[in-house]
Amino acid sequence: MTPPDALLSVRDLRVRFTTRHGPVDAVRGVSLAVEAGRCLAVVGESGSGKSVTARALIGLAGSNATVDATTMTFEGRSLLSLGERRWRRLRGARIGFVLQDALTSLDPLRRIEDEVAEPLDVHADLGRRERAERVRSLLGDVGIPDPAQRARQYPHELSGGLRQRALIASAIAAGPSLVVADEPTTALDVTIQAQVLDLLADMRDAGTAVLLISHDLTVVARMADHVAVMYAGLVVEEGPAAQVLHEPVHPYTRALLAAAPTLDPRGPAPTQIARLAPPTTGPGCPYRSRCALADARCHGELPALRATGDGPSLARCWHADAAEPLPTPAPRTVGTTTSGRRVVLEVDGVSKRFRVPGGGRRRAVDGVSFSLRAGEALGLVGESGSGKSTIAQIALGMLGPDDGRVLLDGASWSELREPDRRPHRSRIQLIQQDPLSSFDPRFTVERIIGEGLGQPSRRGAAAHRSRVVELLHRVGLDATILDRRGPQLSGGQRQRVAIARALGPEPEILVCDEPVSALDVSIQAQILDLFDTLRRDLGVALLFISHDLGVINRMCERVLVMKDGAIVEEGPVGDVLHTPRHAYTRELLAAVSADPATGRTPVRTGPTSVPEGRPT
Amino acid sequence: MVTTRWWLRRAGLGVLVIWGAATLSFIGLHLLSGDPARIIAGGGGAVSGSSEQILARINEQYGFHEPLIVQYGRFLGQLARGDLGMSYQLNQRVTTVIVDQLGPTVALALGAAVLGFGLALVLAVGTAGRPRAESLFSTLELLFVSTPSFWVGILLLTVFSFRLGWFPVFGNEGVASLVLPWLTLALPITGTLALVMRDGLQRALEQPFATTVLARGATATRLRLRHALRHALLPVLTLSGWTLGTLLGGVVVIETVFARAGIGQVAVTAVNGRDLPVVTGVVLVATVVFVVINTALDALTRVVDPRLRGVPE
Amino acid sequence: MTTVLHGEPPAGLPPVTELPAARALRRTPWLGPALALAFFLAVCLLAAFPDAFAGDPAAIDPVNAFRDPAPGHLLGTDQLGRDTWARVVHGARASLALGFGATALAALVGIAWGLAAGLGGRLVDEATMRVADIFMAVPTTLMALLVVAVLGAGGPSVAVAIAVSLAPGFARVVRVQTQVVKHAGYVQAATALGVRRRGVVGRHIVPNVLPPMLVLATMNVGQSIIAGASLSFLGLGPQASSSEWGSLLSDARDHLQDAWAPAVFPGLAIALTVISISVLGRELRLRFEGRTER
Amino acid sequence: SGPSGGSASGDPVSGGEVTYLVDQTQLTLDPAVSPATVTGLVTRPIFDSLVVQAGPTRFEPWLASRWDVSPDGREYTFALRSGVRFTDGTPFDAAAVKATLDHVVDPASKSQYAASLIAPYQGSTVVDDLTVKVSLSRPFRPFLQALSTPYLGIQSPRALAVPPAEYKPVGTGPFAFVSWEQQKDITLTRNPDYTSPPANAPHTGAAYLQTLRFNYVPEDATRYGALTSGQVQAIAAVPPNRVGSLQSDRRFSVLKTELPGVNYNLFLNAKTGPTSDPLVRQALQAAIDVPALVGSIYAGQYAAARNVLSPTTPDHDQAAAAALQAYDPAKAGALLDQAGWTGRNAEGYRTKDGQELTLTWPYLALINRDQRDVLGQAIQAEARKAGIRIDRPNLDAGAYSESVLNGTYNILDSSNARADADILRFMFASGSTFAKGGANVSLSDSPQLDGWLDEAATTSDAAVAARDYALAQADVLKSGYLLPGYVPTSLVGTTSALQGVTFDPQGIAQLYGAWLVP
Ligand SMILES: Nc1ncnc2c1ncn2[C@@H]1O[C@H](COP(=O)(O)OP(=O)(O)OP(=O)(O)O)[C@@H](O)[C@H]1O
Ligand SMILES: Nc1ncnc2c1ncn2[C@@H]1O[C@H](COP(=O)(O)OP(=O)(O)OP(=O)(O)O)[C@@H](O)[C@H]1O
Ligand SMILES: [Mg+2]
Ligand SMILES: [Mg+2]
Repeated sequence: MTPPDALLSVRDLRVRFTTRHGPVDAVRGVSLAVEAGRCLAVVGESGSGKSVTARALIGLAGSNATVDATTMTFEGRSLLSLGERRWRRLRGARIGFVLQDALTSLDPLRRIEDEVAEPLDVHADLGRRERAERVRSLLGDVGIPDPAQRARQYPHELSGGLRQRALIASAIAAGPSLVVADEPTTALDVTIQAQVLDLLADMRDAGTAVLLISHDLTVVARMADHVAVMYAGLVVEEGPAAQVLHEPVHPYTRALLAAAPTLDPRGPAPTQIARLAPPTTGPGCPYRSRCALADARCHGELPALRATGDGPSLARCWHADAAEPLPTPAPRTVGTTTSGRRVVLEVDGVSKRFRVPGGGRRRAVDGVSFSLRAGEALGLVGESGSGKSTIAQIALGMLGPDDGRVLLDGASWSELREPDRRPHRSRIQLIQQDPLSSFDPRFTVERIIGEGLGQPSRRGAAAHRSRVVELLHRVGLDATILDRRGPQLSGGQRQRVAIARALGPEPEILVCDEPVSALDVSIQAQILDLFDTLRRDLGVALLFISHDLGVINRMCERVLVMKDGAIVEEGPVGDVLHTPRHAYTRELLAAVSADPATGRTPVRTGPTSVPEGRPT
Repeated sequence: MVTTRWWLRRAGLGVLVIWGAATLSFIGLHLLSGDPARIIAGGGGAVSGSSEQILARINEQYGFHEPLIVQYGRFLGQLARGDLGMSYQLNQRVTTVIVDQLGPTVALALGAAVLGFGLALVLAVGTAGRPRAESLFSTLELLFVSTPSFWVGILLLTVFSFRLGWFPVFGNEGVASLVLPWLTLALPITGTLALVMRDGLQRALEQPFATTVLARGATATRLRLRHALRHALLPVLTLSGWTLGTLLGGVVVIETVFARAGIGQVAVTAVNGRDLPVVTGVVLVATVVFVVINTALDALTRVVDPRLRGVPE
Repeated sequence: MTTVLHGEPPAGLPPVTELPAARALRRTPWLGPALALAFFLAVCLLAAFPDAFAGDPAAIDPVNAFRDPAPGHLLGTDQLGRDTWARVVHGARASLALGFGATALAALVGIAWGLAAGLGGRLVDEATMRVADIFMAVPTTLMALLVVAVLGAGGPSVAVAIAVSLAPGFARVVRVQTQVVKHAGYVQAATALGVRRRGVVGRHIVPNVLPPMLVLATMNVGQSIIAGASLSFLGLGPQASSSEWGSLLSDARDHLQDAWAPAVFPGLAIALTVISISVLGRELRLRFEGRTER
Repeated sequence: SGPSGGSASGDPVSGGEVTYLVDQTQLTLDPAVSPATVTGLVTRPIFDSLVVQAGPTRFEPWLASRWDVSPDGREYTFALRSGVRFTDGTPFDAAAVKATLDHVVDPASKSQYAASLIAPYQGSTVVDDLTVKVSLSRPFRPFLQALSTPYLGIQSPRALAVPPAEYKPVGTGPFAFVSWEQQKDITLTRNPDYTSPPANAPHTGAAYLQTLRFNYVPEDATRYGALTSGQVQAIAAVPPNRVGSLQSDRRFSVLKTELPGVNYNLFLNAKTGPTSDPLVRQALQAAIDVPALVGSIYAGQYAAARNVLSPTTPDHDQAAAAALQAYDPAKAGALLDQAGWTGRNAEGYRTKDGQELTLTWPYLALINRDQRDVLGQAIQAEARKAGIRIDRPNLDAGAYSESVLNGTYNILDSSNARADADILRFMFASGSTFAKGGANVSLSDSPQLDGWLDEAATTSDAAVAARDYALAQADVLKSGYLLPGYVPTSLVGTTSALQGVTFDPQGIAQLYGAWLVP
């Protein structure tokens, strides 16, 4: 299975960290091979060992790491027992590395040119002018406009996409034969994501080997020739991209693919990753506690990575052959039945300007009007900084608009003084973009949720508490977490506590600001289900803010598209996503559609991919 | 970049602060008990009194009989012309007194600052990220920070000057007379700065960009010196106000311990002898130095940290 | 086959040979703070009940002047035959009172000052912070000289002097912290839930501003003790007969040639007390940061 | 005069530089203005006086070759030495004498001490170039002694004409002023053309030393360390504890002389507070074993004072000590009981009507020296045994002078050097209060005492003066106006190479005859 001409080949890689709390086996036996001009993608949920694997490949697993492998060769030479000096000769020169944290991987105190040229400074001895020229051409190569000027700037003066590209430019500066890119597109806008991926694809096509790490299946679908799926430090499935993404064998891969929201008009598939147990340790399959197919054998013995029935894929599952076909999505249940209901929130010609550093003001929201009806889910999309959160704040009455006004149930709202607004606050609630920061770090879950229920009277303490517990049940949590504080909760739990708090006052309107952006697809799916239930059963109106078109498609009936503080398009979700009228909407959609030129089939799994044949 | 606008704003604030400090010391010192004329006449602590005739003359000469507000106005007027008035005791203009004593003090403070900073740099860069060295040296630094410098000075003086005779016991002549004072004044600064710098280095070394730098094939030394050090210098620059305060304050104590002439001695003598114009003068000089150096260091911070340049204030 | 690829420390300086004590401290991270706590509590105990542990610090006995440490006079005697142990023990109260008093005063004033700046309008903020600038611009020792000049020398005015120069530091930190907390998500959340402003300030802002102040305060106590000792040394401290550690050192320095004990032990007392407080402060900070970062 | 230091001998050699560390500093170098003892030391080599004090009551010619006193004792006519020039080139003449004396009494010069030395001065008349006549408002016996001090050294009229801020001392003495850095050092250089030594001088002509440098180093340990480490040749105020080891070291010697004048005493406020009761004052005398304390603190180097005046003062009366309450704790207790301080509070201090027996003794760090603070602590501890609390608030100069002015103290300490018993008038005459420019801090107000002191000052009969002073000395001790402390003693440490240093009757070191063994 390792091609003889592989540029990089690793067998049975193991990484163990020595920590205060004992050893951590982050990678427990990973075999990989990458050929020149090809792209291997490693996918898997957070913590599965992807980054550690990548760092081990350049000898930077960490000072507390012990790395071993049966073989580990690069360009025909063994990497095992390489001295520090020889490692340095490889790093940057033969292997380019793009670190996971794109926004913080450039030294913020140095100019872009110095950062990009550092591999050259270390490995080649170039003259000043030659170096400057090289930097400029590298920046040009990665598609940074106006490279001469950008080279003189500092990282913080560049947008995320530009920074990511500069990082890639630095990784390829010395002409490496292998580029390892760890999550190169997380935290980027969809439009920018596409640009970065195109760049990597170009490099691959030019003959560089690419090892791509991602948890985003869309990204993988666009780029990879070969895919390895990791779970709990193990590769659980591996094979050609088309095969793994279209005919997944391992239950984990299948659950992963099924959970992702899509732009498919048929709507989402039923949630599959229902049980969210952590990877299991000890002997046996690490996925057993989450797996519907788990039996005694799965508990007793770790399955080996072996070929599955027909295809060239390998999977680590006892039930690989017994796999049923993927369930087909159920029809959309989201109707347009709310059009006749009363308007609960009316935003009328609202504008807001902010003072910007260095003097002057900047328009964050510009003449925005819309209305929200009871029981309706209204989507609000737009790139970062387009003013979505600002609108949420204005709707809540946390921020006064400069022009225009907001009406709540037809009565004035934005014009009231805070004490007059306070009695009505319970009717409109907010789920903030970042739930953790919205919890007082000293407060327990009970106090966090309880704050919205008013001060408990001495006799009502028990009732107060049972109300909190009831709310927790509502969002799928139980009383065991009552005494925890925000930082002690997992991401999904935090989000659900934030929702429970917002539900406490029994609001008519919920403003949800990116409620799922920070979550794994699996948890995402659960939370979206909860919102649906709320809306359907309680008639709560939702203003749903997201930059993820898949999520909007899954949740909403109507959608507003924002750009630079103004609404550029508005209409039913199906119409806007499938027959966009405004150029910006089309751009948004184009960014998430697959690249037809590569001929690879866009899969239905990507959260933001568009079904085949859509005009772009 | 550091704009003209920024400089203008800082200059304005600086003037405000200096005026504030001047007013503060004027008010403070006029709240004092005791008749200034008697203090002037008594030469700061004679047990014999002074005749009415002399007192009247002094009152006349210094304008003590005028209302406070008039005195304040005259004080500000003089100040604007760079005149700090006559010392009550030294029979000299305050500006002369201060200018005369500035040299030794500047030599002391500057040398100690350089030494303190240099030592801290060596300690921090040499030991950051090396747990053994770190535990050893941070204990040492803690000791530096926690030991009163006058005591260190006395011990050093006893051992190296009295016992071993390596350095002069007192006086301002030559570099030899500065070695022990420099060391004494530098140690607490070294301690604090090394602790802060090491912390900054460590934080920087834990940042993703540090891994990126290594992934480019750079050596650990290059990472430390070319990248992490700048990050470690930022908190040090932020601490500049503290360092400066420690220096200027330390000067007072060190000059006493080592029997050196200088502004610190002038200040102590003036306070003890209630020489108000001199006290005010020293406070103002310290304030001006503080404002100027702090502004310069703030500007430097903006140069080192480009992220701050867009931010006002 | 097993190859350790990256088990050794990064290249650079050779590893420093470690003292056994340092190794013990590194291997058992609780040991340092535990020792510090024990020492600090012991000092507090001595300060609280000096008479239970030592005799009269003022009792003179010229015949037994300049004795080296020996049973009977554990830490030796000074020029007047006063027992150094008794003086150090009785001085603990004055020194600790100075350190804690000055810090408490500074914290109290600084916190109120910073909260006012952080919660008040732009104008209040500007005004109060410019005043803080003025106070910060005058170096601590000079400010202390000034305050002592106004209030006269002596224990309380030294404490006030130190407090005056520390307070603006507190005010600044509190102000920044208040502004951070004021814009924190949970303050918004509470407002959105309809909590009154008084409730928001009382339940969210103040409680979240104060804990870092505790850490800052701990670190300031040690420095206040040192500053107090320095001012005593300069002759601005409490009465000469008080046995505040700084004045003990000041007394002893002229007789280093006659007896080392009176000049060494008060200095050690200061250094060890300040170290123990710093170690405790650092521990507190680690715990505090650990909790919010986790 | 004191002994000459060192054991090495041989003929004096010219040249060399001597650094002399002093423990005090002065605010001006004008001896007519600055009262400090150190000013006397530093300006003595610069200025010659009209007369020199050659014995307790004997005066010999210096700049004045002869003098006559009018029968009523109010007119002094001095014939001046000819051919003398100030170091700035100005000739020395009658006008210079007149200028100097007028300068001293001119209120503009703000002289306190020097002016008080010649309080009855009325004016001078230039009779001719080399003859000057000085008129006094009343007979004034200590006049010649006053003229012999450096504080009345004759100054160049040209130097006196400049504004005070630019003042530089210019005299006719063996050394000329070079530079002064305030609070730091003073440098003098030899006057090569010196021709006017006093009649009792050990040699004539120029001084031997080329350069004299006085450095101000207030820390005892530092001065001592500087001497023993060889950095300097002489130090003032050797710490008494160290005298023994210096003397036993052949490389160094110690010159010692007891200073004339008022001892270091604790003056008790007889006007206000508990000390207004003579019984309390006497109790204090009896309660404190001063000789034991002084002996221990000063390692036997300073004598314990048993009188108001030091033994080297002319007209000092040995017998007066009998008027002092001897150390007797039981007696002290009895006196306090008698005064009504019979109660005791929790801390063991005596009380009367619920009032604690607390005496306030202000402390001014600025003027502390000779370990007076330590002696103070010892006295506090002793007083405590007798049930008396002594409170020593640490004051700054302003608060201190206010306290002195308002009489809000019970004890004040000071010493006052002067080689004439007339100093008693300055300290105890009822008219010589602080407010009036005097130093009567006991606030004694006794016509009888005033009478003795006035008569002694004006009489020309030495025997009458001696009797009056003896009565006064006994009276102030008996009345408990003071608790005598120690006899101020000058302990000068030198390297053995420094020879020929002597003391004048006032205890001021003389450097004219000093020389360095090569
Ligand atoms: N230096 C280290 N010391 C101890 N444990 C570590 C270290 N680095 C990583 N780990 C652990 O190794 C495991 C794998 O981490 P890794 O960073 O490879 O995950 P990942 O798959 O990249 O996840 P993500 O998608 O969140 O980036 C995690 O449990 C992590 O906590
Ligand atoms: N308090 C504020 N002061 C100054 N500028 C602000 C403030 N709040 C928002 N802005 C600016 O207003 C613009 C819109 O911000 P907003 O947070 O509404 O964007 P967003 O669409 O929510 O973006 P994201 O998707 O990144 O959350 C941005 O340029 C932002 O920098
Ligand atoms: Mg990762
Ligand atoms: Mg937002």
